[in-house]
Amino acid sequence: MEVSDLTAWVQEFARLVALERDELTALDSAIGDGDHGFNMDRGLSAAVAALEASPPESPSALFKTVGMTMISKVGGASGPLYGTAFLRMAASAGSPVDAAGFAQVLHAALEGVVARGKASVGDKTMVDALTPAVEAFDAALASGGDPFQAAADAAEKGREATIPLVARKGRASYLGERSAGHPDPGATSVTLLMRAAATTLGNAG
Amino acid sequence: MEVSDLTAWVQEFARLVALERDELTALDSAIGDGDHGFNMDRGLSAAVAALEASPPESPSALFKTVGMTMISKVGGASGPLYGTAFLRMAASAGSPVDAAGFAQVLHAALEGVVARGKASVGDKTMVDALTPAVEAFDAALASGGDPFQAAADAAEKGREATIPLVARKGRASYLGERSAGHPDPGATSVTLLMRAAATTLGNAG
Amino acid sequence: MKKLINDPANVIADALHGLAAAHPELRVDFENRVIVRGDAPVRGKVGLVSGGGSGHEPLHGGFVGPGMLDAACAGEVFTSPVPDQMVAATQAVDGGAGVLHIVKNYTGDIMNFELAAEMVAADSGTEVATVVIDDDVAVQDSLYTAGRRGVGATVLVEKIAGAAAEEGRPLAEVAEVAGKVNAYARSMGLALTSCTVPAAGRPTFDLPDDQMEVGIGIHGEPGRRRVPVAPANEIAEMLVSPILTDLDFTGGDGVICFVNGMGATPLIELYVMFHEVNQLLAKNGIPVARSLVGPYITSLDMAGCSVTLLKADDELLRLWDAPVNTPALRRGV
Amino acid sequence: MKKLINDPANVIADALHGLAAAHPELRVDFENRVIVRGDAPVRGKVGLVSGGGSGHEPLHGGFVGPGMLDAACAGEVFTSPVPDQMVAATQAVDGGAGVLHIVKNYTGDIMNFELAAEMVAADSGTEVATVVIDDDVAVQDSLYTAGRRGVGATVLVEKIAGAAAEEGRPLAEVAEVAGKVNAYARSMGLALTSCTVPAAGRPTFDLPDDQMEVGIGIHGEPGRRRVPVAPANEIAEMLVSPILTDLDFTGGDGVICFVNGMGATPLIELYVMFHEVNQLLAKNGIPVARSLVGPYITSLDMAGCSVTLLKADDELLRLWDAPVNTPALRRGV
Ligand SMILES: Nc1ncnc2c1ncn2[C@@H]1O[C@H](COP(=O)(O)OP(=O)(O)O)[C@@H](O)[C@H]1O
Ligand SMILES: Nc1ncnc2c1ncn2[C@@H]1O[C@H](COP(=O)(O)OP(=O)(O)O)[C@@H](O)[C@H]1O
Ligand SMILES: [Mg+2]
Ligand SMILES: [Mg+2]
Ligand SMILES: [Mg+2]
Ligand SMILES: [Mg+2]
Repeated sequence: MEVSDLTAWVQEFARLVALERDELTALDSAIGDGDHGFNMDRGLSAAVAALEASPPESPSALFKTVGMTMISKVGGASGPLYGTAFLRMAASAGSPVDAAGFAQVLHAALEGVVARGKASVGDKTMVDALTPAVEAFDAALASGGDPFQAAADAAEKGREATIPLVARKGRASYLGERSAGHPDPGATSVTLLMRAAATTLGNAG
Repeated sequence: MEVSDLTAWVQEFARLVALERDELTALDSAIGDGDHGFNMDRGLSAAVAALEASPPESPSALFKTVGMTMISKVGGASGPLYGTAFLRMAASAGSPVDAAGFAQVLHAALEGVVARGKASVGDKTMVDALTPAVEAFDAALASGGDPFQAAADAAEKGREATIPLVARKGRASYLGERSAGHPDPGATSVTLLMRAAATTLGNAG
Repeated sequence: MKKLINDPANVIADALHGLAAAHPELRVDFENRVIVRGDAPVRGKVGLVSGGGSGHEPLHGGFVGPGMLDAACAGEVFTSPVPDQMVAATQAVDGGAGVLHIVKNYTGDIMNFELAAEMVAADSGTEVATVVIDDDVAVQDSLYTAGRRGVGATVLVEKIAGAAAEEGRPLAEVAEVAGKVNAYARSMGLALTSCTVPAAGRPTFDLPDDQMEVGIGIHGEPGRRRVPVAPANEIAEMLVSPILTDLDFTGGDGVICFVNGMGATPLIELYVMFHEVNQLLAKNGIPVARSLVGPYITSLDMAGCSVTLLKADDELLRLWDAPVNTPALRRGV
Repeated sequence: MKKLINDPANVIADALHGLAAAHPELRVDFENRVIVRGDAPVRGKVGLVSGGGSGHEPLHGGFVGPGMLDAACAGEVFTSPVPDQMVAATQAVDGGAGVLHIVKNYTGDIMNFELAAEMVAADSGTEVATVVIDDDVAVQDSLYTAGRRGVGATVLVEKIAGAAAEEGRPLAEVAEVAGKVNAYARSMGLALTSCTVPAAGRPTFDLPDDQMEVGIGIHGEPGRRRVPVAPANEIAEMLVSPILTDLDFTGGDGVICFVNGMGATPLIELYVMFHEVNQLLAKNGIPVARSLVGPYITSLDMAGCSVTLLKADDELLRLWDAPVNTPALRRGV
């Protein structure tokens, strides 16, 4: 994957988030504070604009721009989490990135989110979608399937698995039992990230 | 009329006001501040209680108790207006009060309201009901009808005549043209005063 | 009706107990519903008494203290207090230099304060002067009507006359300063929602979700006209331009600009409004010398705001800046 | 949505302009959305920086000034500010004695302040200490969760730590005082209505006319449970008793009792609530040493209130009483 492919990925992620902005916000209204859609949209619009303003030379530069932009434009929980994820991706990305390299990049993203947010699987956070996605990517890579599609499907399954959970991290945790019965907004935005990868990188991968 | 007849009048007035409390308040909500019913009810309940606590010896003492109670319990515009009216009635009442004496008492009440509030007929205030009531009482007295019933009917007509008026006094005046189309709350409470007189004094008169 | 109250009949009494507990530096006469400065009467100082219907908090009780009011009378919600209260307040703050009654121009307030002054004159002989506040440009002024309402300027009068009294000036001068503030102040208000009087239990007027009332007072009266909801910059225009039409605000030492919240409007919106008002004034060549932004004269739980402009001179600015120490306004002490 | 705003996207910017115009004694860095004390940095004084999502006005910007915060960062509505803002604020107030970050315990706020501290450390080497506020007893505390929210205690921490910093005490001590306030403060909140985030344009949650939410935070999150509306005395019980269960408030030098309005609740209701809270505390043998009643940490246009109790000692009371001169809290100056 060249920098242009990865740029398309980020653009597609931004497009999906803009499309689902109100839905993400509605999910966050139910168990959080109703801003996740706005937050992600604000950050990703800025990231896409930054990439256009000075197109990055390498995958690493690309991820760095996205990460820095998320950190300095989003705020809230998702800014530092997505920001740290992209910065870690920047640190681990070679040039170009092959499928195995992409697996590494995904691992770095997950480690960044966990290092920053200290959530475990089952806490009802974006980790619940990202963890199975990373694992499915690895598995498909080993077994020869389309790892991007596998990761997207796994993220979606992980997201669905957050529905019955009582949140232990993030704002939803304040609701206690009342947080059960709703999908986690951050896990939902992660599924968009992985779906964007499947459509933009899955064939190019 | 003995003091007991006049006490019955005040009691009946208080009863009618309590009955129409929410209606008076609704009228005041439309073109004022929505408290006329509460104000009148608060004052008249207190007046009735005061009359029970120490029954007055004379019509003059009776009216004085009612006037003082209205002044010290009601506030707003209606407190001083009704209060002054009753105090003037106290000053002009003989003992007992005959029909001619009652005409004098009514004149005194009207003069008190006008002295205190400086409103003229047509300003859309209680004066618009009280003035025709006083005049009708005089006329019926001269021509031999039931002056109490005549006064009550005239007050009601006066009240109805306030509907199309644009208010020039009291809170309704702040509304300008928007005050037209609603009856005046104070004129409405005056009709209750005169209706109470018709039922309690009209036969005894 | 959703309110943090017990029995609607006891709201004033309960709130007075809360005020008394929160402000031990004040004295509260619960029977008369009068809030008095702790050290009243102040010997040789003109006493300032105001009051009116409740529901406008912090006005008036929150403005009792050194540099502002000596006493405030709390009436029923939106109903003028009774003369007994005003008499009690006047006697409590009479330090021998006379007492100024600050009265908002409502028929009820006027008549009750008038009766109180008559009673005081007959009783103790305390010298009483009265200033009537009538700054609301939403109401057409005329000799043949009740005239204009007293609204936002009341806060400015209480502050500035309070400072004049604190300087030891005689009653006539304090009354004159108060009158000057009223003469040079103009206000206009707007409601986004109606308020709900506790005893009534339902909104005073029905206002659809896409409409607002322009030219409201502070008692939940409907305004002069109903218009579609509009952005803050247009609202600022609707409030400021009738004020500027009514009085020439140019050529003084700037204005004191007071953007007031009606009770349910959060501060963040008042700052947005203040920004818009400020820009409009700049466009009209009117410098803002001082400002006050917040809910100071409210209408229960009404959402909305009012704008008051006071054309200031050196004297008014000096008195405005003077120390004041009350629950709702405090500086320099 | 009925609000005194222009474009929802510009609410924060517009309000900051209004704040700046109303308070020329403050400096506003519009680009970074940082409100700074006019004379910052104060040489030799520990700088106090706080911040968080907007919508809680006057918190935090209204508490910038001598005796309280040196700078406040304003995030988007209900969204933590970004590290760049915190870095700019920290640098603007660094008077050589280090800077204390006062952070409410929300995942976003924690992480953004953490990133900012890392950036400051890498950059300028300014010494930064952090105190995390987590006083909300509506949330069960646990090692395995995000823990409790920071709510009303934030105001008390900013006031008291601000006074400690003003005394010239070193960073570690100021941080310790801040931590002590947090350790001895507990809060509980209640909503009568939802708030409406401007960008969302509709209420965050639907609350029927006869229901209220108990155990809410300050971000329009639903509370812990929904119960029928109740009179003020029962509401006081619902708020005070979980606080008293959580910490023993007897035996100190009394409490600082803070009854806070959520934004759309008028002062008169807060005084009614304060009266009820006071009576409950008296019944429980807990003397109220100081009090604060008003809308100080709000949730946009939410109607409701919160109660915060701080178990005080001589030191905390002395610092509470110390002079402060900010837009929203002022005394002794
Ligand atoms: N500690 C954490 N670790 C991982 N993800 C988290 C954590 N806390 C919150 N999140 C994620 O962040 C999402 C909320 O993001 P957002 O609404 O933008 O921020 P905020 O909660 O500050 O309003 C949650 O749905 C959850 O997926
Ligand atoms: N100047 C006046 N002269 C005579 N009656 C008046 C005057 N001003 C007001 N009123 C009467 O008072 C009534 C309102 O009384 P009320 O609602 O109790 O007092 P307020 O207007 O202070 O709320 C009006 O309907 C009107 O009839
Ligand atoms: Mg959120
Ligand atoms: Mg009325
Ligand atoms: Mg009234
Ligand atoms: Mg948020």
